[in-house]
Amino acid sequence: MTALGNLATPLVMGVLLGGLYGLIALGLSLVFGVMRLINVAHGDLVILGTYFAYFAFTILGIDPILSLFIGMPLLFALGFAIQKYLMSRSFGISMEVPLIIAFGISLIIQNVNQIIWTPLSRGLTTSYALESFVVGGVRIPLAYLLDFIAALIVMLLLSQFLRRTYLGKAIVAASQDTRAAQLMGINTARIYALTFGIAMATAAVAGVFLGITFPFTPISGIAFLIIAFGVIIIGGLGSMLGTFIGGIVLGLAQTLGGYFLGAAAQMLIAYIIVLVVLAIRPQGIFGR
Amino acid sequence: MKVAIPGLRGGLVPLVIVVVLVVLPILGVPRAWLLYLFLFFVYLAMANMWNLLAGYSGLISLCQPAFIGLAGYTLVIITWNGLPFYLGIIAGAIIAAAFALLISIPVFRLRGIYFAIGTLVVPEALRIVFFLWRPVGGALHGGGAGYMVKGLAGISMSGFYWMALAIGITSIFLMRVILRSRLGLGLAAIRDNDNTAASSGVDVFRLKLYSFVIGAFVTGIAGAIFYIYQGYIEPVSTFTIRWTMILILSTVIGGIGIEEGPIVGTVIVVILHFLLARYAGLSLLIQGIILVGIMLLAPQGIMGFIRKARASRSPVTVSH
Amino acid sequence: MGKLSQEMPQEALLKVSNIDVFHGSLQVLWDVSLEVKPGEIVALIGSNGSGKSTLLNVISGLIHPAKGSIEFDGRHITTLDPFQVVALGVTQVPEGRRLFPDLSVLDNLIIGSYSRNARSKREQNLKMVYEHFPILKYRKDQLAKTLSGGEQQMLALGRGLMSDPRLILLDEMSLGLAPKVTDELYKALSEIREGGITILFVEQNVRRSLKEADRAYIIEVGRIVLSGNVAELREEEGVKKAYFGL
Amino acid sequence: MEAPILSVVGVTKRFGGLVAVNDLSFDVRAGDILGLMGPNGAGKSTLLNIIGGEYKPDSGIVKFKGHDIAGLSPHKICHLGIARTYQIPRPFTNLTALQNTMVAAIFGRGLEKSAAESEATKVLDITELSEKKEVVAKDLAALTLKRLELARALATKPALVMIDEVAAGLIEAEIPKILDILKEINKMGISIILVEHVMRVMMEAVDRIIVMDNGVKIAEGTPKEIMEDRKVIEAYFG
Repeated sequence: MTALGNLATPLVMGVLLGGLYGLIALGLSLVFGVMRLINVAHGDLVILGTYFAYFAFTILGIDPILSLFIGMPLLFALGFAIQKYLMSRSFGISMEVPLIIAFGISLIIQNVNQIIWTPLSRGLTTSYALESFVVGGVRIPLAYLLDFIAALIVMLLLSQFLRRTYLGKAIVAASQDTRAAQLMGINTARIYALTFGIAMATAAVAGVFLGITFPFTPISGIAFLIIAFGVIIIGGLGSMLGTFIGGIVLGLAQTLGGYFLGAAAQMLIAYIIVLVVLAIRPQGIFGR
Repeated sequence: MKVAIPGLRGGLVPLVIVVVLVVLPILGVPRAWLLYLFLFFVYLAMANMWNLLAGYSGLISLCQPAFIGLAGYTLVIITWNGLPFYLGIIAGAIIAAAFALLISIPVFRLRGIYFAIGTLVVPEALRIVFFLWRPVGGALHGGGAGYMVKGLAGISMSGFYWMALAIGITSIFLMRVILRSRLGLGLAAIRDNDNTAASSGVDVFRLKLYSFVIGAFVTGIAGAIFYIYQGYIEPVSTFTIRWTMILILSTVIGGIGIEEGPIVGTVIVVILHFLLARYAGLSLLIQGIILVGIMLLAPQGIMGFIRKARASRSPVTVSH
Repeated sequence: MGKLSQEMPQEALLKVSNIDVFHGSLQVLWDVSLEVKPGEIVALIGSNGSGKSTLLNVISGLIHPAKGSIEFDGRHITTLDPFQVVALGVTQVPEGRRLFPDLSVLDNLIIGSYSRNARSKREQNLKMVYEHFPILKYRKDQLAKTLSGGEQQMLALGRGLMSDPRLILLDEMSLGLAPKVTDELYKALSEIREGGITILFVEQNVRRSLKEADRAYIIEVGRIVLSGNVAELREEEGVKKAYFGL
Repeated sequence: MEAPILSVVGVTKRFGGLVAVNDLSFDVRAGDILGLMGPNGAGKSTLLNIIGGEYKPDSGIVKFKGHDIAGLSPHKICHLGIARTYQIPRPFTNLTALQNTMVAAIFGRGLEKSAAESEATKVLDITELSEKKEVVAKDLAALTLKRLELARALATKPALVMIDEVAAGLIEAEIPKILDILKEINKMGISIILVEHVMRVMMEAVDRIIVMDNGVKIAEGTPKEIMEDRKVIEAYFG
């Protein structure tokens, strides 16, 4: 029974962690789904959110989760500006240009963080971040549970927003057929900027919960970008449910990989799953 | 007056430039200069190959660090087995090319940006592999601690420099040959319209695979030479996206899809690298800003900008 | 009647004057002029690649002309963006329908009413669309991609009507549809005109065009080569020859 | 009777709910010039895309010189001897007319560079493009590009060429010239499938016509028979 009991821990933690991974991937998926833009700066923008919460927590003494009331609008505005002033100009030129601009933004954010915060590893060590509780013999860190709840809330809100409001429907319409959306009177340039903004607002939430769960450095963004890509590749682009499931698959791959192969190998299984999925079904398991 | 760029115009000028570059160490040029030039030629070879992939073959490959690192680790394995380092370079390039062939199975199913995502994962996976796997040596070596490259005693800075010079010049020459060959014409056709190319008999998949494998081979040589100079390899700084950034920067600043692009771009990247060496973070920050700025103001890079300016000055199209 | 209406000094609702249009460096329209008066049904006839769709796209603001002007109801719309053109009351129902395939029929219609002034009339226009095409009400919760070709075209037309347009631009409505379905759509079209909406349509079926329209323009390789009311055009030798030639 | 060079048997292709080509069958014999007509959206281009390998049919057989080619990739089909032109020209925009044609001669026909160059020059001569040899495709006029399409197709040395609307947009005086080119191509032993709206070209150039509407073959016969067929007139004029 102990073997099974031991296995229960990585299983539960993997699922909970998967929520966080889905949340991290959400903004990347949204931006790709609507603008066909691969935002390789997404991981760094998530980490920017983490550092903002770190600033609020250590300097202003605001709880990281509460700091989202400022962090989300701030990242929303940043995303809106990136799309409006940088990306939108480059869309017509070629496919590579927006991708390379995103690369540039990634470099800039990493190094601004590096200059301000130094390369040292940090964490959002609130009192609850270190707590854990026991359910059915499995010890679960509270942070992991919070991650999962936050992911559920954000995904639920976002899907309701996309389904119920004019603006949400317009975003969905633009993602399915941009030109038709324009012909229906939708200002797609504005929709794009808003979409990027919304994606960054979700990145702000992801950033905070990431910081509560893991230590981070200015270059952590790349690792989480890869995770987000993995989630999207498994879940398929533009499917909310797929993103959620993709997150859980990757979370489980990581915790089970760690359990069977040791901590250093925990991401290897996840990456191999990603490559295998790519080879078999390039559009993702849940993709259209 | 026309600025001559090495290796671009046929005839005497490039030959003279090459000869001067070859004899530089003998002339007693400061070691630091040789180091700048060493990095320039290593980066140039890699950037030329990235240009071949991204600029000419429509393959935005983000897995170049995999080829660099695999070649580096092959070098380690070879030298730890008592074989000479030059065998390590060749074996490294072959392993890199073979690996390109292997991963082409999954990633060539992906088109455009999906290809970029797929290739991005590859170096990350390799980093973990080399964190865990200790191909040679005992528990003291390998893993996160990395390996020293053996059998390098007796190679001076001049030696490193000549190796880099050789691969740098070769890569320029290779680009010239490829772009003027059947392969080059086929790639140009694919770049303009892949559907028409296919219905004209071009095997799009195969040509892209050729350039992917060639790119991996040359990048592998350059990578091995870099690790011969560094004398040491470990996974974290090897399988890193920073390599990719350097290659993209060099190519894009100079002009992607333009033969001379990487030469100009690499000069700028290396100069920035050393000018700002003391402020590591600032250097990359500035490079990031340059990258975004170039993309917005002159997406065809410096050479593209110059070409356009020239073309608009003289109404006659340049003829060969 | 066509002739009379042409001679009447009536103010044009849409006035395209001498436009030149380029795709990159390639010129696709040369000095094209065209007028549509309030309440008219006007056909634009031409072969593939003649520039019909380009002309509609220029009017919709998707492409801007290099030369010339476009006026709608006395207002210059030459440089406006598509969403601004829609807001003024000019809506295009594009070729190939271009529905939002993974949205429901109702959501497609709702997105049609996205412009601010159309939103307030949403329920009223929805009722009107359901009256024209009752099948859409029946299928309102289905995804658009599950509809048949004819139903999809009805949805495309209905979606266009939801924007509360004064002028509707129809591109190749009958493409790939059975004649019976086409009949139904054109019947709806004349009812729509009764409701006070002006119509400019592109059609490749010459006889159909000349039957349904008041006036027609014939476009060949980017130039308007012939125009007039349909009775005249039917007699015109050029059009007869063009029966197959177009 | 000689076996057909191309036979299409019961080919169907669907896009979502739309049946673009519906259970279509026909043959092309060696040396034939077959006309293909029908209103826009009748399925002609889809059919060419199926034969050329860009689409895989949902069902049916496409046999070319004894090979089953349905679903083969376009470059393989090209190597077997089918070439095509596109209705809206799709040149290699940054290459010259000569290079455009050379790509086809090198990759379609497997020639070496120098042999390809002389072959391409010959083909450009046939299509009356010799003067434009060194002009980059993006600087060529729309009608010239249509002939470049033809040159590129011919340079692959096909046994069958599918020509999509080569005469559209030509003025009356230019039509005899295009007819001459078509006859010349046919004389080289190349079979032709000709999609054309310009009736005069159809009447004078082709042996047989197939008429499609809504993805279905509605008539087949000599040009004269087709002109008198009521179903055809219906399809065009409703």
